[in-house]
Amino acid sequence: MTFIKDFINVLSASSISFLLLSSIFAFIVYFNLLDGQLRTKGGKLFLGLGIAFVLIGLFIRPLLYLGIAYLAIMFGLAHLGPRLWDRKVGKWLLIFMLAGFFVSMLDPNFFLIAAKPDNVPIGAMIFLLGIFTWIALRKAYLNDKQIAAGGIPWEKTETSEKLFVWPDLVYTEMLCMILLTIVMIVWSIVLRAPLEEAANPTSSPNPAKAPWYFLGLQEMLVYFDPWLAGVVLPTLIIVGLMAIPYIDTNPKGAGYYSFRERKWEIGIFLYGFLVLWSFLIITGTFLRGPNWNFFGPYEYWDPNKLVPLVNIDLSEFFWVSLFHMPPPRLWVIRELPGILLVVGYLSLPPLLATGPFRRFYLKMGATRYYVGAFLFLIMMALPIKMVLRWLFNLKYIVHIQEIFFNI
Amino acid sequence: MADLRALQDGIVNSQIWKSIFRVGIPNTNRKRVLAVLGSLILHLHPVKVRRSGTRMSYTWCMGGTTFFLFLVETVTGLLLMFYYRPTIEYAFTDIMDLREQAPFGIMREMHRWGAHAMVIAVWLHMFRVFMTGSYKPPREFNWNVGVILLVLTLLLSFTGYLLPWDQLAIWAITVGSSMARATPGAGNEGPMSGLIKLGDIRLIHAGDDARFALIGGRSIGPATLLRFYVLHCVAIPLVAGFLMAIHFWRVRKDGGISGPL
Amino acid sequence: MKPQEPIPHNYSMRGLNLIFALSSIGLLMATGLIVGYDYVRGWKWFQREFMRMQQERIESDLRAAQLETNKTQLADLDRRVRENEVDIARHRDQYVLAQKDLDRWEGEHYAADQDFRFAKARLDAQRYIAEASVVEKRSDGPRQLAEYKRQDRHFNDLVLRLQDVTRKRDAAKARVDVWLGKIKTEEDKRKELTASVDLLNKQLQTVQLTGPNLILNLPMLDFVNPTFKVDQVVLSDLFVDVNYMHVPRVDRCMTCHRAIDRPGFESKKEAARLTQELQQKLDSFQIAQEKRKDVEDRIAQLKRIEDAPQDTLNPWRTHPKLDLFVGSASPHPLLDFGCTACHRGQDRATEFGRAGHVPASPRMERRWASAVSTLLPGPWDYNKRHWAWEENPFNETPMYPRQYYEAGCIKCHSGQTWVDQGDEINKATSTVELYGCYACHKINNWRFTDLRRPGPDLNGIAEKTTPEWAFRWISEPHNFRSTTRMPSFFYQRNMIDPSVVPAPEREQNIRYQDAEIHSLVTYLFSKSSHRPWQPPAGAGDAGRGKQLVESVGCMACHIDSEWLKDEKSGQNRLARRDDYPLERNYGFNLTGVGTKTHAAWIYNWVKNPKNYYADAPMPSLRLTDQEAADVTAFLLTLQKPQFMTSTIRPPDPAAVHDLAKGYLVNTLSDRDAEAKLRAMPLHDQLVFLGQRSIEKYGCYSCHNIKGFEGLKPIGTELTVEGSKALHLFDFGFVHDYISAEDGKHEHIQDNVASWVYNKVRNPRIYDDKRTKTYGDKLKMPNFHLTQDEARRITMVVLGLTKDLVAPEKMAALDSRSRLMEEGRKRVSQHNCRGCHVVDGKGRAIASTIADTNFLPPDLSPEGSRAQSPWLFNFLKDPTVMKIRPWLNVRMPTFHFTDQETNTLVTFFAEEGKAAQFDTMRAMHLPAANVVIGKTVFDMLRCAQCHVMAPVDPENPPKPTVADTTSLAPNLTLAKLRLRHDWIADWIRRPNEMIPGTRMPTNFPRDAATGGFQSPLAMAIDTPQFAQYKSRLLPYFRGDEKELRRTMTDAVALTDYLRDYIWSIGINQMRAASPDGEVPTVLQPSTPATPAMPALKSGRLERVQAGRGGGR
Amino acid sequence: MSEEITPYQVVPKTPLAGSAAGDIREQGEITRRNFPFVLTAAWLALTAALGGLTSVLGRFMFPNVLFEPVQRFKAGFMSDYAVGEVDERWKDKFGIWLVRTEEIMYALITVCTHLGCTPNWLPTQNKFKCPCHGSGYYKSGINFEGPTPRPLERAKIFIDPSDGQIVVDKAKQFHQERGEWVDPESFIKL
Repeated sequence: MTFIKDFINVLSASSISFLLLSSIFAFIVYFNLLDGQLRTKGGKLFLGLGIAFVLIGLFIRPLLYLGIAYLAIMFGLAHLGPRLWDRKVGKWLLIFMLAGFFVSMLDPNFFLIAAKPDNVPIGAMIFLLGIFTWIALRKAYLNDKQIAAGGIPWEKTETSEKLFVWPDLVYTEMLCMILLTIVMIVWSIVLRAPLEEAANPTSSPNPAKAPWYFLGLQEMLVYFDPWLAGVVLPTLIIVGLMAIPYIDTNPKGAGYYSFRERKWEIGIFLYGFLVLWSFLIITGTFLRGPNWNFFGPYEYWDPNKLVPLVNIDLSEFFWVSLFHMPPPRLWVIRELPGILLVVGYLSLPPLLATGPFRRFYLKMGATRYYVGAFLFLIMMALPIKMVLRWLFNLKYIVHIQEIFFNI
Repeated sequence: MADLRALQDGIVNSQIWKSIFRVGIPNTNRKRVLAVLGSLILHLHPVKVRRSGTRMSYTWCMGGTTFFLFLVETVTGLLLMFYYRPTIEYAFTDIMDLREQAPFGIMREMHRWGAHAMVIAVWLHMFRVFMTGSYKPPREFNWNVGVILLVLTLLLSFTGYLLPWDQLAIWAITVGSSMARATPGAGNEGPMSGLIKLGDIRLIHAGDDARFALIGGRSIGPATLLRFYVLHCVAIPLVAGFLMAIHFWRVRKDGGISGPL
Repeated sequence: MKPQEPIPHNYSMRGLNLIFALSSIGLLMATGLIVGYDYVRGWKWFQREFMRMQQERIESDLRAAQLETNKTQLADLDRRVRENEVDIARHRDQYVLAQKDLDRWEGEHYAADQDFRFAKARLDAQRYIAEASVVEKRSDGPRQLAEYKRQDRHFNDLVLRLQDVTRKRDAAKARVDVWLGKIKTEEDKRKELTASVDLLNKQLQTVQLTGPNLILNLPMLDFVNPTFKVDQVVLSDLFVDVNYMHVPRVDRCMTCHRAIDRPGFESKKEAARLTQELQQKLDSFQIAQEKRKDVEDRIAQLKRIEDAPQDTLNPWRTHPKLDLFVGSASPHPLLDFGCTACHRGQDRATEFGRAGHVPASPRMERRWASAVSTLLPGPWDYNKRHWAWEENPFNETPMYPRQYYEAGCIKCHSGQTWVDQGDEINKATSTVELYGCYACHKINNWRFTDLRRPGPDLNGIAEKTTPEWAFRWISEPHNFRSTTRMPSFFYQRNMIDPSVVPAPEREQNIRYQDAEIHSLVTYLFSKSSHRPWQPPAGAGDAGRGKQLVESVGCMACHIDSEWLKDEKSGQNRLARRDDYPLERNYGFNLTGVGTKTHAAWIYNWVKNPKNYYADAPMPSLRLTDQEAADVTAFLLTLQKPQFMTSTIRPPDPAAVHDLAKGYLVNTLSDRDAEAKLRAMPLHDQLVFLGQRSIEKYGCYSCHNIKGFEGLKPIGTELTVEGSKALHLFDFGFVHDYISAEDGKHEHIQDNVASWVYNKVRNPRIYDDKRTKTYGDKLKMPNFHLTQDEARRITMVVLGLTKDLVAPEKMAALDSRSRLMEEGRKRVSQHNCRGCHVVDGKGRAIASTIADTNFLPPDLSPEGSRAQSPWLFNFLKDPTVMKIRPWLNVRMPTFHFTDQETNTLVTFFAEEGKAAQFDTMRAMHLPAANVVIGKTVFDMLRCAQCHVMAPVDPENPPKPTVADTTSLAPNLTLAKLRLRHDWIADWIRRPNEMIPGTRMPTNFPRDAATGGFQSPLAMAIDTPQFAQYKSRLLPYFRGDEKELRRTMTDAVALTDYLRDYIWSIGINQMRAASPDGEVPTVLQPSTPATPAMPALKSGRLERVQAGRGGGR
Repeated sequence: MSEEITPYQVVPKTPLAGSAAGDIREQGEITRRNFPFVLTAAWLALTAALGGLTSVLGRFMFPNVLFEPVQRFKAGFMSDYAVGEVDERWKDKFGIWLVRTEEIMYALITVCTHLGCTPNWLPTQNKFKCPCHGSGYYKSGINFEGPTPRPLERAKIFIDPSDGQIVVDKAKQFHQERGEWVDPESFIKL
C-alpha cells in the first residue's frame, strides 16, 4: 500500500502528471480515432513514446514511473478496446474510482485536503467530469458505429417526433428541482461552510489560493507572467470559446453525439477543457501545497518542504550555456533567439498552410484558418512551456524586464 | 374516498382555483397547449419539444439545473442580506453570527454550496452543448451568450467569495485580483504600462490602474468589500438575468432544446 | 369530461409519479432535517440541564416553605374573612346604600372632571389666540383678551366645583371602605403569609420544561418567548481585533454557563472555602450589622451545597470569586467586563469547541476529544462529558488553560506592580522580575521596563576573582550555588545529551563549548580593570563577623546556606530559590563567597559596594573599619573548595580556530580569514572569539560589559508574545520528551501555553531531532526553574497580548495611581520589603530575627505617620536620626538620587492619603492643651517606656532600662518626624494600625458601639489621681463635671496627648539651639509627576485622547 | 450491450405517429377518475414540504439575539430628583421620563401610545404633547386629548438593595388600562 502511495505521490508530485495526462489523452483520442490498434503505425508511435519514457527514465527517475504507468494504461486500454464503452466496464471503472477514493480517504494526509469543505465540490466535480465524459464518448462511439454501418445517429431517429411539454418536460423538470433541493439541503447539513480567521492583511496563509475555479489560472501563473497568464490568456480563452461556432464550419455532428465526424474539434476542445482547464484546477487544488510546491495526494503539506526552483532564461541558455559568453547588454540582441523562436512559432500557420494543413486552409478559408490556428497555437503554448519548464528549467523564452515584457 | 373526490372537485371547480389555473387538469392536447401558453413560467417552453429534448440521457438537465441553482442562490442570497452588513466592522462577525445564533443560518451553507454547484453545472452544460455540436448554426449566437453567462457565473462566485471577510476570502481575492495588476497598458505592473508617461510622471500606478478600478483601493479593504457586495448582489445578477432571458428566448427561437435539426 | 387523449410519453408516467411521490416525501424529510438541524444546538442541552437543576432545587425549597407556612394562622385568617363577609351581608342595606352613594358621586366627579378638562383645553387655546392676536396687532386683540379672561373665570369656577365634588366623592369612598377595609386587611395578611410559596411557584413556572415552556421552546415557535435562548453581553469598550479594526466584544459564554453570576451553584470545594472565608469575616466583625443577615443566609446556602448529594459540575457552576469578578457589586461586573476579556476565547461562540476552550492537561484533552461516535459528534456526547472537542485552528485567541487564568489580568493591570488579590499574577510578575527575563527579552510594558540589570558589572572581574573560578562558574553556575539566578549556558541538552546528539558531534560540541568558555573568560579578564583594593588593616574576628551578618540586616536580601532539611524526607537537600521568600533571593547566596573572591575585595565591597561599581544594587550599611574586617573574616570562612577541584580542559586551538573563522568568513573571504587567524596568537584568537561569544550569548544583556553598551537585547521581544499565532511557534519535531531534570515523560500540547512552559523549563528542547550546525542551535540558557516558576513565567508571557482595552477599563491610569506605582516599583527595585512591611507585605528578614521588637519597622502607616520632609532627609541619609537606637538592624544608605527619594516620599504620602507638606508644623499650640496633655501623659505613665531626652544625632542616647524590649521611641523626635494628626490616631488604636505592636492600647474599643473608651473615666476620682485632678481643675474653670466628662472622652484626651508630645520636640529643640530657631531641614522638591507608563504602542495616545474627549 | 451494437432501424417516423400502441408507453397520466393514491401522497408531501420551507423563511426573519441598547439601567439616587418635576435626563439615552411626586416615583416610557412618536414634555402647560397627531397626556401619563386610545406606559422601577440606586427596567411595562399601575413594581413608594 505504501509503495502504491509513494508511486502515486512521485507520479503526481511534479509536472509528470501533466505529461502523463496529456499522453493518455492523446492515446484515448487516437483510440477513438482509429479504433486503437497497437499494431498500426500510430499505435507503434505511442508504444515507442512509452518505451522512450522508460529508457530516459532510467536516468531521470520520475520519468521511469511515468513510462511504466503510461505503458500500463496503454496496454490496459488496448486490451479493453471498444469494450471500454461497455456499460459494465463503465460501471467497473466508476466503482474502481470510488473505491480508490475511499481507500485514499483512509490516508490522513489525503483526508485532510480532500475533506476541506471548499474542496469537496471539486472532488465531486472530478467524478462528474469522469462520468459525463465517459457517457458523451460512449454515445459518440455508438453513433459513430451507426453511421459507419450506414445508419443515422440515434438522436436523429427521433427528430421528427415531438412531445408535449406538458407533462413530459415539465414533470421531469419539477422532479429535477425537487431532487436538487434535497441534495442541496443534505449537502448543507453535512458540510459546514468554511469560516477561517478574520481577514488579516498582514499575514498570508500558506498557501494562499484563489477560489478553486481560478486555480487553473493560478497554476498557469507558474509558467507565464501575470500579464499573459492572468490577462491575455483568460481573455483569449473567452474569445476562443466564443469563436468556436464561427471557426468550426463542419456541418456534421450538429445536435447529436459523435466523434469521428468532428474528431479535430472534439479533440482540441477536450484537450482544452479536460487537460488544460479541469486538470489544472485539480492540480491547483489538491496537489499544490504550501509555497505552491507540488505535493502528492498522500504527502503531508509540510510548509518547510524545500524544492530547488532554479530557472534560467532562454537567453542565458543560449549565450551562457551554449557560447560561454555573458548575455549581450542590449536587450534586442540578448533576446534575439527568444524573439525569433516566438515569431517562428507564431508563423507556423502560414508555413503549415502550404504544407500538411493545406486541406484545412482550403476548407476553412483564410480568416478562419488563421484565427483558429492562432488560438490553437496559443493554447498549445501552455503545455509546451510546461514541458520546457519541467525538462529544462526554462523560465522565460523572451525576457525583457526593461518593459516588463516576458514570455 | 368519495368525500375526498368531492372535496377535490369542489376545490378544482371553485372560482378561485379556476381563476388561477385557467385550464384545469391538462388532459387533452388542447389543454396541454393552453397550460403552457397560459402560464408565464411555463411559457419559457414551447408547446412541444423534440423527443430527445426531454431525455435526461441526452441533455443531462444541466442547463435547467444551472437556472434552478441560480434561483436558489437568489432566494438564499436575499435572505442572507437581512443579516449581513458589508463593512469591515461587521462582515466577519455577521457571518460568524449566522453560524452561532441566527435562525436558519444554514442558508449560508446553501448559498455557498449552491454557488459551487452552479459553477460545476454550468461547465457541464457547456461540455454537453459542445459534445452534441449544439453550437452550430443557427445556434452560434446563443453559444456566445452562454459563454458570457459562464463568465458572469464565475464573477458572481468570485465576488461572493470575498464577503465572509475571513482569511480565505481576502487572500483568494488578493491572489485573484492581483492579475489585473498585470493588464498590458492598464495595470501597474503590466507590460507597456511604464511607457505611458506625462513627462516623468507615470500615469499608470497602483492608485489608478485596472486593479484599482476592480477593488477600489491599493489593497483589499473596506471599499473592496462594498464594491464586491454591490457587484455580487445587484450589478452582475441584473446583467445575468437579462442575458438569461435572451438565452432562453434564443433556445426556443433557434430550434428548441438542442437536438439535430 | 372527455376521456383523455392518449399521447406518447418519453418516460413511464407511472414511474415518474412514483419518483415524484418518493422525492416529495424526501423533500418533506429534508425540510424536517433542516428544521431539526437548526434546532438542535449544543447550548440548548446545557440550558435544559440547568433548568432541570433549578427545578429540583426550587421544588425542594417549595416543600420546605410549605412546611414552614403557619397553617393555623392561615385558617384563622380565612375564618375572619368569612366572618367579615357575613357581617357585610348582615348589614347589607347599609352597605348597598353607601355603595350607591359612592356611585353617584363617582358620576358627578367624572362629569366635573370632564368639564374641567375641556375648559382647560379651551382656555389654553384661547390664551394662545389672545397672545397671538396681541402680538400680531390684530384688531380683535382686546376682544380675545377679554374672552380669555372670561374663560379663565369660568375655569376657576370649574376648578372649585371639581374640588368640591372630589371631596364629596372621597368621603363617600371612605364610607364604603369602612365595610371593605376589614376584608382587605385580612387578605393582605394572607398574601404576606403565603408570599414565599407564591414566589417559589412563580419561579418554578419559569424553569419547568413541561407545560407552557414546552410549547414556547418548540422548533419554529421558539421566536415567541423561548426559555432556551442565547444570552449575551455587548462590551463596547473591550475590543476584539478583527485586524482591520477593533470591534466590541459580544460575549455569549453565559448561554451555557448559566449560573456564572448566580450564587448557589458553587462546587463543593468552593462552597467549603467560601463558607470558611465568610464565617471568619462574620466572626471578626468585618461585616456591617445590616448585612450580617444576608451573609448568614449565604452561609446556610453554601452549607446546603456542601451537604448536597451531588456536586455541581461545569458549565453550571457559579464563578468561584463572585466578590471579585462577574458579581454585580464586584469590581468586574459581568455586564461591564464579560468573560472573554479576561479568559480570552472566541466571543460570540455558542459551541464548546468554537468557543476556544483549551484543555489544561493532556489527560483533559483526551477526555474532551473523545466522542461516542466520531463520525457524528454532537450534543448527544455531552451526557458523558465528552465535548467532541478539537483544536480550532482558526481561533486566534484560545482561552487560557486553567493554570494560567490570571494571565488575563496583565492586559489591564500592566500599569501596576501589584494587582490587588491577584496572588498568582503577582508571584508571576515577581518571578519574571527576579530572573530578569526583561533583560534579554524586551518587554515594552511599564511593569517590565526601567528595572535594574539582573547581573553584576563585569568590568572589574579580575579584581574580584580568578579565571579558574570564572571558567568553572560559567560552565555550570549551579555547581557553585544551587540558588543562583545565573543560568547555565553550556553543556546543555542540545549539545551533549547522548539521547539527542550522536557521539561524534557531541565530542565536537564539547570542544567548541570549552573553547567558547575559555574565550569568554579570556576576554573578560583581558579587558578587566585592575584597581588595587586595600585589605583590612587589622585582623577581623570571624565570630563577631558572623554575629554582625546575622543581625545588621544582611539577611534581608541574602541567604547564607544552600542546605536545607527536607520536611518530607527529613534529609538534607540542596536549597532551591523558592525555599526562601522572594526578597531574600534579591542578593546572591553567600555560600562559597570565600572561594570566589578574596579578603581585600570583600572588605571594600561591604564597606561600600558603590565603590566597586556605581549601579551596584547593594546599599551601604555604614560598617566601621573594624566591623567590615570582622564581616570579611567571617565571609572568608564560607568556602567551597570542592568547586575548585574540577579539571579545566585547556582550549583546543583547532576548535578556537574553527569558531573564530566561522565569524570571520561572514565578512571576509576564506583566504583572508585564514591569513588573519594565522597572524593571531591563540590568546588574541580567544579574545576575538570571546567578544563574538558575548554577542552570541547576549551576556551584555544582564551584565554591564564595556564595549557592549547600547546593543539590542538578545532575545525575542515579548511585548505581545501572548498574541502571537500558534503556527509561529517552532515546535520542531518534538511533542514528547523525557525531561532532563527529573527523567519524567513530558507531553507538549499543541498550544502556546504548553510551548512556552516547556521552553522555559527546558530551553533547548525544540532542537531535539533536528539537524543543525553548531552555530544555529538554540542558545537560550537553562534557569533550572521549578514547575511553579515555569508556570508563572508562562503566565506572564501568555498575558502579554495586544488586546485593546478602552482607557476607562485600564487599571491605575489616574495620576495618583501613577505616582504610587512609580514608588512601588522603586520599593521592589530596592528590595525595601526585605526589611519592611510595605503594602501589607514583606519583612523577609523576620525569619532570622527572633524578637519582634528588634525588627525593622512596619511601613504600612508610614505615609500618614511621617512628615514628608523628614522622610526625605531620612532616606537620603539615615544617620540623620535614629529613632530606636538600640536596634542592631541598620537602615542602610542607598545613595538615592533626589528624584528617587522624591518618588518614594510621594509614594508613602499618597499611600497614607496625606498631604505632602504638613501644615501643622508651624501651628501654635495652646498652652492649656499642653498642660492637660502632660497631665494625661503622666497619668497613663507613658514615660515608663518613652524617652524624652534631647537628641544628639551623633551620639544617640543609649537604653537606660535593663529590659530594652520595653523601650519606645524618643518622643523628642515626634515634632520633626510625625504628622500631628497621626499621633492622636496612633495612641487611640495602635494595634489596629500595626498589629502586634508593643505600644499598649490605652483606649480600647467598645465592643457594642465601636467607640473608644477612656481608662481615666473612673480612675480620675480615685485617690491616686487626686494630685492630677487638682492640677487639672483650674483648666476646667473648676468645673468637676466638665473635667469628668472630658476624662471619658477618649478622643479629646488623645488630642491633648498629641499636643503635649508635639510640644516636647519644640521645647527640646529650643533648648538645643539657644536662639530658638528650629533646626533647618532639607526641603523636598516638588516631586515630578512620573510619566505615564509606556504601554503598547499607540495605546497611550488613545488613552490621552480618551481622557481629553471624555465620555 | 450486444443489442445496442446492431445498427438502428433507419425508420423515419411521422410526427405524432404515437397512436401506435408501442409509443403510448403508459396511461398513467392524471385523470379525474383515477387520481391515484401515489399522486395524492406526492402532492400532499410536496405541499407540506413547501409549506415547511416557507415557514422556515418566516422563522428566518425573527433573529434569536437582539443588539438593542440595554433595557435596564441605574438611574442614580432618589435625592437626584426634584419633587414634582418630570426629569428628562434619561430621555435621549434610554427613552424614559422619571417623575417624582409627593408620594411616588415612576418611570414613563417616551413612546406615544397612538402611533409611536416621541411626545414632548411641556412644563408650562404641565403635559406631554405628541407632535405627530396632537395626543396629550397628564404628568401621570394619563391621556386626555388627541387621538391616543390609552395612557403612556410605565416601566418597572425599583431600588437596588445593594447600593440604594434607582433601577429602571424597560423590559417590563405596565399598562394603566389593564389596571397594572397598582403593581408595586410600577412605582417606588417614597
